[in-house]
Amino acid sequence: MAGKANSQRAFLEVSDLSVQFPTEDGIVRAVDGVSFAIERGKTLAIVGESGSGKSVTAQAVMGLINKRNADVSGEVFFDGEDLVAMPEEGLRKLRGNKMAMIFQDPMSSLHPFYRIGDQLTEAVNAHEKVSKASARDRAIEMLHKVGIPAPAKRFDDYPHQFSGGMRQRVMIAMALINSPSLLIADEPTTALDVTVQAQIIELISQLQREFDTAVILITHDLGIVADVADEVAVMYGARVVESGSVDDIFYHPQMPYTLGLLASIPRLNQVPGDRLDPIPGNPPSPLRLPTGCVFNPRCVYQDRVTGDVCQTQRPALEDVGAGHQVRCHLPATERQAVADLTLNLLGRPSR
Amino acid sequence: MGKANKGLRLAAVGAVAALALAACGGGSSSSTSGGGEPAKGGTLYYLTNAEQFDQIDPQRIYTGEDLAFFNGTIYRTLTAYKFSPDAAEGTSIVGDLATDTGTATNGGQTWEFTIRDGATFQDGSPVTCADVAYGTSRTFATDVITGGPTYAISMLDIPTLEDGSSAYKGPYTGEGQELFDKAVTCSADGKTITFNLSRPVPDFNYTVTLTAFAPVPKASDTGEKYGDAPVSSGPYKIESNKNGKGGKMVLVRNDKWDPASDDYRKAYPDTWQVDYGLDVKVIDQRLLASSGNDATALANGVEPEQLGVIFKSPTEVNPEFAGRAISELDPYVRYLAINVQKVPNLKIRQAIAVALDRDALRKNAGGDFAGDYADGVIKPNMGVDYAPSGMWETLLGEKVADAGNPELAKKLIAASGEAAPTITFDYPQSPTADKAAAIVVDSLGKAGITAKPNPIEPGQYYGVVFDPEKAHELINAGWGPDWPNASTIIPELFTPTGGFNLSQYDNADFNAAVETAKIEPDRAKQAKMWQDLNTKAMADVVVIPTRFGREQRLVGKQIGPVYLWPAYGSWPYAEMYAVQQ
Amino acid sequence: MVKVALIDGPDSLTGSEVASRSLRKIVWTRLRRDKLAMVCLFILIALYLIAIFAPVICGLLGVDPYSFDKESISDSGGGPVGTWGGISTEHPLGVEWGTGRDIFAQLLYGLRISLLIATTATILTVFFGTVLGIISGYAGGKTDAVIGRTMDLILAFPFLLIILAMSGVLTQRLTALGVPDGNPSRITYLIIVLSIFGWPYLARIVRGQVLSVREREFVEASIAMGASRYRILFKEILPNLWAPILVYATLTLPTYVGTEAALSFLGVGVLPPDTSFGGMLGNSVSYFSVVPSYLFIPGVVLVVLVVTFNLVGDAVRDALDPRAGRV
Amino acid sequence: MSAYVVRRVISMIILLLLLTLVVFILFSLLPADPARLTCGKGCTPEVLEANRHKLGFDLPVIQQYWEFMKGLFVGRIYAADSPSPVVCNAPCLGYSFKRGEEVLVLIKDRLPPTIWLALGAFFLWLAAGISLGIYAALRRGRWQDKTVMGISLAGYSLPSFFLGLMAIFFIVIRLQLLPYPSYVSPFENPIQFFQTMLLPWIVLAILYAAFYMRLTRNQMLEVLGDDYIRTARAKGLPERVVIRKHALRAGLTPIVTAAGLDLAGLLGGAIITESIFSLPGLGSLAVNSVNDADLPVIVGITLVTATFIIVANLIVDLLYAVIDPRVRLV
Repeated sequence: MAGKANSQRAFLEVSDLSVQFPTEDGIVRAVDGVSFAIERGKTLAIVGESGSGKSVTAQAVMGLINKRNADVSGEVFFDGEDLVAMPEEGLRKLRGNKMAMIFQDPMSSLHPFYRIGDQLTEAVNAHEKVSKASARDRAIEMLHKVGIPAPAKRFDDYPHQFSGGMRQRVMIAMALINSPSLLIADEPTTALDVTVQAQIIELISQLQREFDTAVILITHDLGIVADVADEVAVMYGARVVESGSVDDIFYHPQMPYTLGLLASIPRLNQVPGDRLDPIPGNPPSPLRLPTGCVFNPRCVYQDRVTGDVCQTQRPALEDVGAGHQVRCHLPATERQAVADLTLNLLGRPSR
Repeated sequence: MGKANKGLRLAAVGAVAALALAACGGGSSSSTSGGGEPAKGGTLYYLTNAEQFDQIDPQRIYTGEDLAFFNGTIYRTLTAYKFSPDAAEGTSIVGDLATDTGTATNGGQTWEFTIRDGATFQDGSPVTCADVAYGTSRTFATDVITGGPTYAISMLDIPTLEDGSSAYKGPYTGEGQELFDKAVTCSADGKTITFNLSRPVPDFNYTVTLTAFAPVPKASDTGEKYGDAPVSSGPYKIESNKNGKGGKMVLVRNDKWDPASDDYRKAYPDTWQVDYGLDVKVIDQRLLASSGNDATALANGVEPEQLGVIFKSPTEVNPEFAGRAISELDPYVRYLAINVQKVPNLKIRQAIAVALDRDALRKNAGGDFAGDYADGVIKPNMGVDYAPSGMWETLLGEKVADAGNPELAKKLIAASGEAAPTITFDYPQSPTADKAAAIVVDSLGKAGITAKPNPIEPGQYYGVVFDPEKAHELINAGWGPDWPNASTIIPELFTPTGGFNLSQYDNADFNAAVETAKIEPDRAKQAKMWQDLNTKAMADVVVIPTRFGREQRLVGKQIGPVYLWPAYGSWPYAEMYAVQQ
Repeated sequence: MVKVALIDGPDSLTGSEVASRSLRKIVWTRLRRDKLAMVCLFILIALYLIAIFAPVICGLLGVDPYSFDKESISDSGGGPVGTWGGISTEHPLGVEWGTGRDIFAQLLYGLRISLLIATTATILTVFFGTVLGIISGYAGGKTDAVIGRTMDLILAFPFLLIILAMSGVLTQRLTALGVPDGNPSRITYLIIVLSIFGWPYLARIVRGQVLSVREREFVEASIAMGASRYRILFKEILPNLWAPILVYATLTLPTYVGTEAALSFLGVGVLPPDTSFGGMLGNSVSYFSVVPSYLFIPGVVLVVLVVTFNLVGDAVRDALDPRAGRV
Repeated sequence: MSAYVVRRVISMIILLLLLTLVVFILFSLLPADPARLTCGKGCTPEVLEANRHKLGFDLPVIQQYWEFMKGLFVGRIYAADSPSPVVCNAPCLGYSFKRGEEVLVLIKDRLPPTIWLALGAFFLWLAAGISLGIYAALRRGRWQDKTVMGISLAGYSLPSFFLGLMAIFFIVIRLQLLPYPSYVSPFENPIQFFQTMLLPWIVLAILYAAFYMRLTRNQMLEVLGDDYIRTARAKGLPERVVIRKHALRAGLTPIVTAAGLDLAGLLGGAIITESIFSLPGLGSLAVNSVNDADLPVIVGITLVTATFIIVANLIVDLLYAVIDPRVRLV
């Protein structure tokens, strides 16, 4: 995943990002040395289970982590500026303007006491001095773009008067109203009906094309990833354990955890009633991440590794192809063997 | 409120009127006159914890302090007590509305008073015999005029019905009016009033000092509500009255009052102001500081915590407060009534009396500030009617220490033929009374008697203990005479027709002796009879006398005269003044 | 589009951890780590022990709350002899004005009564609040409405005034019902009225919890399997309620200690010769400008009692729900 | 909405009716015979009976209740068949023979000090409670937060009467910064009024502020963790707008409920505070009436207080609907 030619750095380049929360029960390592990069107009999917640190990563990029309660280290270069080192006021000016975010639960992400119109124009006014009327026009136009019927009328409605899908459209309108160059969508469809999910994803893609936006899509739904992502980063236990292009991840997975994820996708060729193959065990607590490879307690292939390096040594991120990186102690040959075995068993996933 | 404000100070003793007679009992004489000459004018302030006067209607007033206050300011009576700190002089009477102290004929069964010229009501109309007669007649309307003394009913020559009530039902119904008109008659010129009594009352001219015999103009009588706007015959009239905390009563000069017709009242100040509902601590603090208006303020009590500040001893005032404070025997006797219906066995009653730690009770009340040990219900300052009853020396078989004698009590119980009793002690609740109850419980307990305290909200107290079904065995009480004759004590406390017979005592011999004593014209003989009856009641342990009360008072720096008026055990309101500057 | 089925559980940082340990153990671990709470818990246990063994302690010190010491008070006015309310070796905290009774002993016996009333009333409140809350939430419909209206009615009453006004008559009724005369009746009265005016608050909380728990799958599953109503109420629903109930109970106890003291202060307390904190404070009013220790000794003990209870209550709540409380 | 209000008012009236009935039944059990209390010394059985009749206590409880309710609407004449009847005009809350005054008049007289006390304390505690609560929430976990929470703990652990007595002891007796409290109307003597009210205001405000600090802080913490606050931050709103506009609006809504009900409760009289500072309010009237067994006054105060609370409930619910657009009144 190297930078593009015309610049030293990628449009957004995150390197060695760590976020730690000191709590009464100990230090929570929510993000531990995460790196990735993304260019304008492209979509990066961050995939992982709950608690794997993907949401915290996104919020850290947006500067939404309260530095009073957390230690954030590493670098986040956004259009040439380091967001980690940037003072709050600078971040604020970027947020909602050059970079925007939409959240998982549209039911609770809109302020229940304010009309949606006010919430939209507020986003405009936070960054630009515009007249009330033109802010309103822009909001209505944006509502129209995200597919809200009769936007001028609904401008004065309260959030509770909208359905979940419509609210997520409002959220998207709010995020895109200042034409950001980076959009982070944190599980934007998880809380929605299946039929609405597709519409929302389609809407995001469509607007991404229109505004040439870089999109980070955070999800645990590999199905979406296959549809819209250009690049994929798989997170587990606060770390990126594998990253690469969609093809790399879906067709040449290297890491046993990625394999497990793929294996748990229901497939068209699956015999009805067959159980999915879950990965045994539970995700690790961010309070007590396992030493060595974070996945080792659940990894069924660690007997293929000689010695106890899985338990003792943290695997380094290893390049296994152009822009394809993986953290695993399995020797390259073993990795390939394991992957082939799994994929053959499963059949190739449908895209 | 139960514990924080100690309830009405007035109610502490009970709804009893008071007057005390002669003789220098108890050896107290710290009375001093306030320094300075009287000034005409100014305002005198009367600070009180009470939220209102119990009654303002003249026929319904029956509390010593209130009688003194209203008699001194707005209600003239036929006769009145002289102003003097001297116990004898201060309880002797002079003519007020009447020209003299009245004339008795028919062996004391007919009394005649002549009304002064120039006495008027606040509207300028003259006070006539008819007004006095009308005022007196109101007492008979017992369904409207409640709470006042009922001597008119018991003394006037009007027949009683079978149920014991008077055949005259008062002026409102007019039933039996002719009977009253026969008992109280007016001369043709309206100047002379004659009372025909049902029995000889040698001291009836003392009876008419009560405002129950004050004149009321018929046209102004509003019955139940007369107290809201009573008509003044004295030097002041009520300008405004607002009851309750923060409320006040303002008395201003009655310009129709003619000083020439009234040589009894001095009427120095222009205004009297009564401030209701003040916290007792606030009253003390204000009088101690005596700044501003408080320099001419008075009140009628001091909290125990301030006693040490104001007094060196119960008979000596600290120099700082010289001329401003008094500590005197008051007219009251404190006692515990034993309900003889519920404790019929004399030995048991004796055992209770013997076991009681009167020393601790007195200490709890304030030690020697609270008064002397009592040996009966007649107090030494009653003069001729008092004689030591020997209660604690001989009446109980042997000398009983002030702290009680549990061993003797146990012997008495053993001799009673009954088991040690379980009794309940009724008392009006206050923090001090709670501690007194603890003393009662503890000291009786030492003799094996189980006592249970029964605190009653002060305002409900007499309502409960006068109800024979609700009163228990031992009842806290206090009593002061209505005028200097034990006829206002013994019959009231110990006969079924008395108004304060908490003991439910009903002894035929005793009742007969009381009736004889009541009509005995020879005062010395009568006094001996009261002394004997007092001793008899003590021998029967109808009550356990605990204390001849003493009280302490403080006034501001510029008010006088400062002495306890023996007549009512009150301030001498009618001659009080602001000190000339 | 499909979801990855293996992903489950709340999306919170500690969620998976919490799930893996028993809640009770976590709460206890958290409590033990809270030093202040442990100190308070220790103080509370000590206070309960002192209350229980008050007669023994007084006996050892040679004081008792009932006997009069006429030597220790002045015959003029009845005030205590000596400074600070007559503090001496004989009377470690001084003596009462007018009687010479020992303040220290009164304090210990007052503590006994305070704790007895507050603890019992809390237990009753929790019992009624829980039972009626569960019934109200689970039964719904008319039962719910009746209980709801009753709660409204009770909460609309000026309860202090009612307790004051009714104390005499209701105490007598209790005696008539066979509760021993005197203090047993009065204490019972206080316990009952505190519980009567206290349960609706808890019942509301419990009702709300029941409504949300009822909707959860495991209860539905039980119903589907034909479990008895009793089983559903007490085996399935009750265990989910103990956290809010425990929090409510620990915070109610100190409230009752305070309310009991206020009522005694207003004169609705135990009968003489017994006394309680509120009674002692009420007595102090007449004397505290001269003897301030009458105000401060019972006042400070009362405050310490309430503060320690509150601190323990806070700690329990924090342990149960770390988001809500202190950090 | 109007249908809702009508329904609420109806249920409110039913609740009040029920309440009066309960109050009547409760108080009919009281031991002291009110007739005897107004009868005085020299009381005879027939006078007693006449008094009982005059006061209406010879009627069965239910009928007394009926008379009372009737009096509320059409007024009432006591002792109509006696020579001096007492007229109590509608709305008649009863007549206190003990005090010789209509209960409504008594209550009206005593209301001003109670209202002053309640309002003064109300503003003090809201100002202190809410601002310190917000401050603590924003400084969560730091020493400022811990200090505020410590103050709060101390505040709600202090019994009101102890706090009040200490205030009097230190401020009035020892330091003599203020005179002994002695209530006057603010229109009569504003300086003495403030001198008198200052301590009771502060004492009451401390007790309530302690609770509001906690409530506000916890509300704010909860709201600050809500998704829409994160949304507001993600929009790039300045932090002060996030706090003032978004967090406060949502966080303070439940406080409106609590504040409304607490104020209503206080308007019924702060019994202990009024007693300690000898304020002539409803609370001290209530206590005195309890001591005097002045039933008509007790019943009157109970009803007035309960009405305050019930009406406040309604107002708070209506207010809630205004503040929170999600709440629909049905």
